[in-house]
Amino acid sequence: MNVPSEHLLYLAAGLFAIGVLGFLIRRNVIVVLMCIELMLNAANLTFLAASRQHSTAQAANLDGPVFAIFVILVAACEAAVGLALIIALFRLKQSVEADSLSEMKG
Amino acid sequence: MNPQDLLQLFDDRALAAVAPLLALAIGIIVLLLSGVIRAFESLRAPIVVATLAFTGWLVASNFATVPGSVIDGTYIADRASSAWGLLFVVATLLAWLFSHRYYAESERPFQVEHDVLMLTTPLGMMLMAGAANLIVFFIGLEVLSIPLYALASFRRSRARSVEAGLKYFLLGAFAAAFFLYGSSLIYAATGSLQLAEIKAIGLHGPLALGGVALVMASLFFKISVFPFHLWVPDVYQGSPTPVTALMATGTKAAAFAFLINTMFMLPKSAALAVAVVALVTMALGNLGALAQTDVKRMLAYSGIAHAGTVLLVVAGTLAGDPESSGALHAALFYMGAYVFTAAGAFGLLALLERDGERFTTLEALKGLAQRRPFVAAALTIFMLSLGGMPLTGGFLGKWMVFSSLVRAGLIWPAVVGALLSVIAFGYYLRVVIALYMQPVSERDAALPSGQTSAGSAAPAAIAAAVCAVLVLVMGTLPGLFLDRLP
Amino acid sequence: MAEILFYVLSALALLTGFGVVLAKSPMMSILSLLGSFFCLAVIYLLAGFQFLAAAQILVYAGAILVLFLFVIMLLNLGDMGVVAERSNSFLDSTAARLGAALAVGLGVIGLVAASKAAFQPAQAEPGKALDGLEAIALQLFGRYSLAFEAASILLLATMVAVIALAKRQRKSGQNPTQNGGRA
Amino acid sequence: MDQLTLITFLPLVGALLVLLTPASQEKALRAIALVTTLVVAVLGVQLYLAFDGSSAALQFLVDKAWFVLPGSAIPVRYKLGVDGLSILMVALTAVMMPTVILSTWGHVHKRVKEFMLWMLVMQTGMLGVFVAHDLVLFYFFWEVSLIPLYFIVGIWGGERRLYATIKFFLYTLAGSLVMLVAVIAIIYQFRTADIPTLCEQASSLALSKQVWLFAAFALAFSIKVPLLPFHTWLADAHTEAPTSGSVVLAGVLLKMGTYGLLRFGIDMFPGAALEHAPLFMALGAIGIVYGAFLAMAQTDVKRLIACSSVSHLGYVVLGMFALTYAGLSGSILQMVNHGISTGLLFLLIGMIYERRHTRALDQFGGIAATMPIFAFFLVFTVLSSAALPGLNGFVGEYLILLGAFQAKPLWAIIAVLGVIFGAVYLLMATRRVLFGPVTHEENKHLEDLNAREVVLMLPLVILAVWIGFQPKPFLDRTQGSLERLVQKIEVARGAQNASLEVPTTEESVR
Repeated sequence: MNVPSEHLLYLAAGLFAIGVLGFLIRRNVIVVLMCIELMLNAANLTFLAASRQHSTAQAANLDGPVFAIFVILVAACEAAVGLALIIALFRLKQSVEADSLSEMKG
Repeated sequence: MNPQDLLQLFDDRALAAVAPLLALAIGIIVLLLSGVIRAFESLRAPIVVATLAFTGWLVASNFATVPGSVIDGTYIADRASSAWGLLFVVATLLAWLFSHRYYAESERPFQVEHDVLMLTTPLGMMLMAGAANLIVFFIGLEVLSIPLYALASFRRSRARSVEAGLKYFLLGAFAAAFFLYGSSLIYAATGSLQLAEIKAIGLHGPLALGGVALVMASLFFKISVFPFHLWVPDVYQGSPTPVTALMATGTKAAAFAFLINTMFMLPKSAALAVAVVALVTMALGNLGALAQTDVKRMLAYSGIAHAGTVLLVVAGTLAGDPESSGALHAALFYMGAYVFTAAGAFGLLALLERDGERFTTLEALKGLAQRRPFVAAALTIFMLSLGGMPLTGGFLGKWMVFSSLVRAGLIWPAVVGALLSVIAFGYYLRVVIALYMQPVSERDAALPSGQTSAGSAAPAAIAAAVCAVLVLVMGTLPGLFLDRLP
Repeated sequence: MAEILFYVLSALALLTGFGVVLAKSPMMSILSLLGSFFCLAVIYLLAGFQFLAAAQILVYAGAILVLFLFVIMLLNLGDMGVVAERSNSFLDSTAARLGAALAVGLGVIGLVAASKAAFQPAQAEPGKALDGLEAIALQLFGRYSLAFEAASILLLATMVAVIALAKRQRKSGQNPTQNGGRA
Repeated sequence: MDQLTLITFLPLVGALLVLLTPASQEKALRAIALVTTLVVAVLGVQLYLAFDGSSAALQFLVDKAWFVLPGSAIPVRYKLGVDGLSILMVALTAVMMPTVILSTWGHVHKRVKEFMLWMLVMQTGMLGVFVAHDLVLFYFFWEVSLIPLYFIVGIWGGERRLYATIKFFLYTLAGSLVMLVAVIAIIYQFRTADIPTLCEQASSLALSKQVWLFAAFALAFSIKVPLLPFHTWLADAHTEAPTSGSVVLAGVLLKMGTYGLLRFGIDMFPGAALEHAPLFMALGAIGIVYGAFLAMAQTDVKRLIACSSVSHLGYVVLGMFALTYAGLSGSILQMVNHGISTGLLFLLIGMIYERRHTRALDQFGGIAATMPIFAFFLVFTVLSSAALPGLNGFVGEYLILLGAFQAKPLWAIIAVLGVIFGAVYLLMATRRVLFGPVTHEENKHLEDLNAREVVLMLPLVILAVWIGFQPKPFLDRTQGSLERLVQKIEVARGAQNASLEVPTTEESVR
């Protein structure tokens, strides 16, 4: 593939922006969590694009892909904890709307 | 690299450097196993204490021998990171002691899980403080954060606690995503994740600076700096108080440790901007605290203000503080004093907290000096130290922060910061007034004094007393600590 | 050919990304997310990252998203989630608008930044996998061995955390509603 | 143990004893406090007698390592000493405290233990401020001495005590924290925290820099004094404080402000002080007149004295910033005088308050008939306060006016007006309290002063007469240091004149 690396970065920036947007405007906690996953993927894509950019025919720069692997791992952990929290809240409230986070007022 | 070379990464120095982490990991696993077997239940506390003590000893010996940069330069065990490590161990130990007998009977079945999670957090903090590579830092951040998300919502039967955990989680994950995207941009610009290499290459151009901005934003979130401080009051108030103590002290210290290590990423011209952000944070924290009637929430706002104060050292360094390690010294000493002060204050609140939130309101503290003079005296010491009175550790912390600014020539931020800490006394003194100068409110007068159960909370009480004494020692004989700064 | 495929997939990934945010039902969101991840996996492959593409499919799509799906099913959100989308907000309406602005702003910054970066064309051989398994393994067990080991603790902690959060409580005789503090 | 450490920290030892005594043993607690302060008083007098006034050097010097600031390795030392600027303050603090403690028999009946504790801690704080000769150590004592008064006003004060105590604390703290920045700046500038060294070197700073540092220091001290326009906290604090709190506040705590102006305003930054002397003289003179007018308008006797305090401290500042030998020595003496006479006034008001439970002027009248001893002491004190020749107030005010006249005649003339006003309002108030017909039934059966009350006032009364008749021994104690100070001011004046003649020098200094 001969696509210039910056096009990959464009795509990643777009995905990241979509994730941020979703995080800020959606109320459903599960969807908010998905938006965070979207943001993580944007970061992964950037890591890979940059790795491709900084690799030469002789030596691959593998810091980026390794980071991406760790990100996938962390994403799994965060998803598990997040969903467990949602279940705990659901048991208490029978609702998963972010607006139900309203017992405390700033 | 060849497979044969791998082993060379793990020489004696590397083992010494990661020994504290290993000790913690082993402690965690042993603790988990002890939870499986009923008969070993009584071993829980000794295991936790022994693990932390052993870890502390290993960190202290690293402080003396300094293994240095290890494992292909991804982790550094120097005097600075060891000093931070000691702070983390102490913070965790204090939080754990305060959690003793804190939870209700219904929450006890998960006590082992609670202790395992608590024991995991210093591992994350040490990775953060010693990280010389963005991946190592990120893993450390998550090793710290994920247990904290669970701990924050540990009182599952309380909506407030679960909400605090969820809120912390959502914003924490959001911040983590910012960090990741930011470091990916830095990587795209420099081709490296090693801090030393990034420093050598230098960060130029919009891509790199955008990445730095995102990374800093996520760090600012962790240390609760404007404009990423909004989560703090709710989360601190909703979490179980010992966990709040850990978040306020350990997490913040770890994030500051990394921030000090990554200050070089910020351009010199950002000094004034950082100073303004820090001052705005102080103002918002102090003004927010002024309006609170719940002491726990008030301390949360005060924590924001303190984060702003420490951030001033970053501004000082960027503006050209001639002392190369001025920021590190100031942040270390400040956070050291803050660990004992804030942990002690939260610990006392945990001690007083029996029937719901009754004892965390100012109203409930009225006249406490008559009923429990020692608790009142200790709380007064903590309040004065938080305010930065001389004779307490808080004062020298403040001194070092302001001196960094003054040396760098940032006089007006120092003056504004000093005046903002006058506001802070407005609410710290309110606590003292409630303790000493107001009669017991009638609602509370009828209730039993609570002295009866003090015996069972002895570890927490002793920990608080030790904190109070240490705060005073840090203020009167600071040489004991200052001479040992890295 | 590969280039055209990349642009098509990019467009699809962005579209499905918007789908995640805009879908009314969480179920639709998750399907969109799945689509987005799939597109990304193919892009990884095209860019020369075979291992990562596999991981993306196996771990992300296969494990994480299934977990999401499972929770949605468990909590029976398929229907509950379909709430009228008001001028909904995470914080409050002003903050949401600010947030949206911030998001768009960030995106623009990212785009501008990316376009200004003077990238040379990629020097790696096209077609050849950049992330050979052996090379990745050497990184994981070499330079990043500490992070790798720490990750195992992270997984352990996650397990403990999830158990502490989600496991049903044993009824412990005493009435659990009383006594928040010390007993 | 050396003398100064002993005298400074003995009260703290007493405080520890108080802490260990059970709260129910009120008699023992009072006894401990009284004995401690008496011993300190004896030590203070001894120190005063042993002090050599003709020398400008620091005497009874204690200099030990304390800690080192990291990075720049600036040593912070435990350095105590007294010189002519501080010896009278130290002696005054030591001598006044037994009186204060003895006066609490009458009005402190609740939480005696805590009260004695804070009183003793406060004495250590105050003595520390006067003897510390390391800037960091000074700052420690300076801020810590706030806390005891905060508790004393807050716990044992009147109706609006919480408002008054917070106001007092925050006002003073605001000044202190601005000063903290200046303290840090000067310490890192000269890489030492030693006050004598700093005093020597700071005058070499460029005037523009000196002025800023001076302003920061002066702000803190002016708030403490309090100089116009920072005086509002004082009236509230005085009014709400218990009698003994007021006495200490007027007698010693406010002197910390004037002492600070002297040591860190003039001694450290003579150039800047010279530059701003007209401003301070003006503020002092206006304070004299304004305080007098305020006092005239008061109906609460305690508030009246608080306002008179503002007026009297105006003299101190006026004399000090005349920057002449007469003015300086007068202002130091006036600090002592103000402590004695205002302290006595507060004590007397406290005594009458204990009997009548009111401080409103119109509640009194004709008391001289029922309480002759009280009347005698009140008249004596008022005359001392109004600077009757032969009593202490006269010497101080005379020297101050003399000094001020040498420097800026205009402000001296205004201050003379203040002297007249001062006499007017003090005598008017006295007349309303003591003489005329007895209009209130309660005033007919007042008990006169008892032996304790007379005894506790005697030392101050004797001092007042002594200073009035023979001020020389007191003034001699300050001679050496003041001569050094005046010489320093002259050098600065010379430099200022030179730079006025050759305007380019300042440019080249930068």
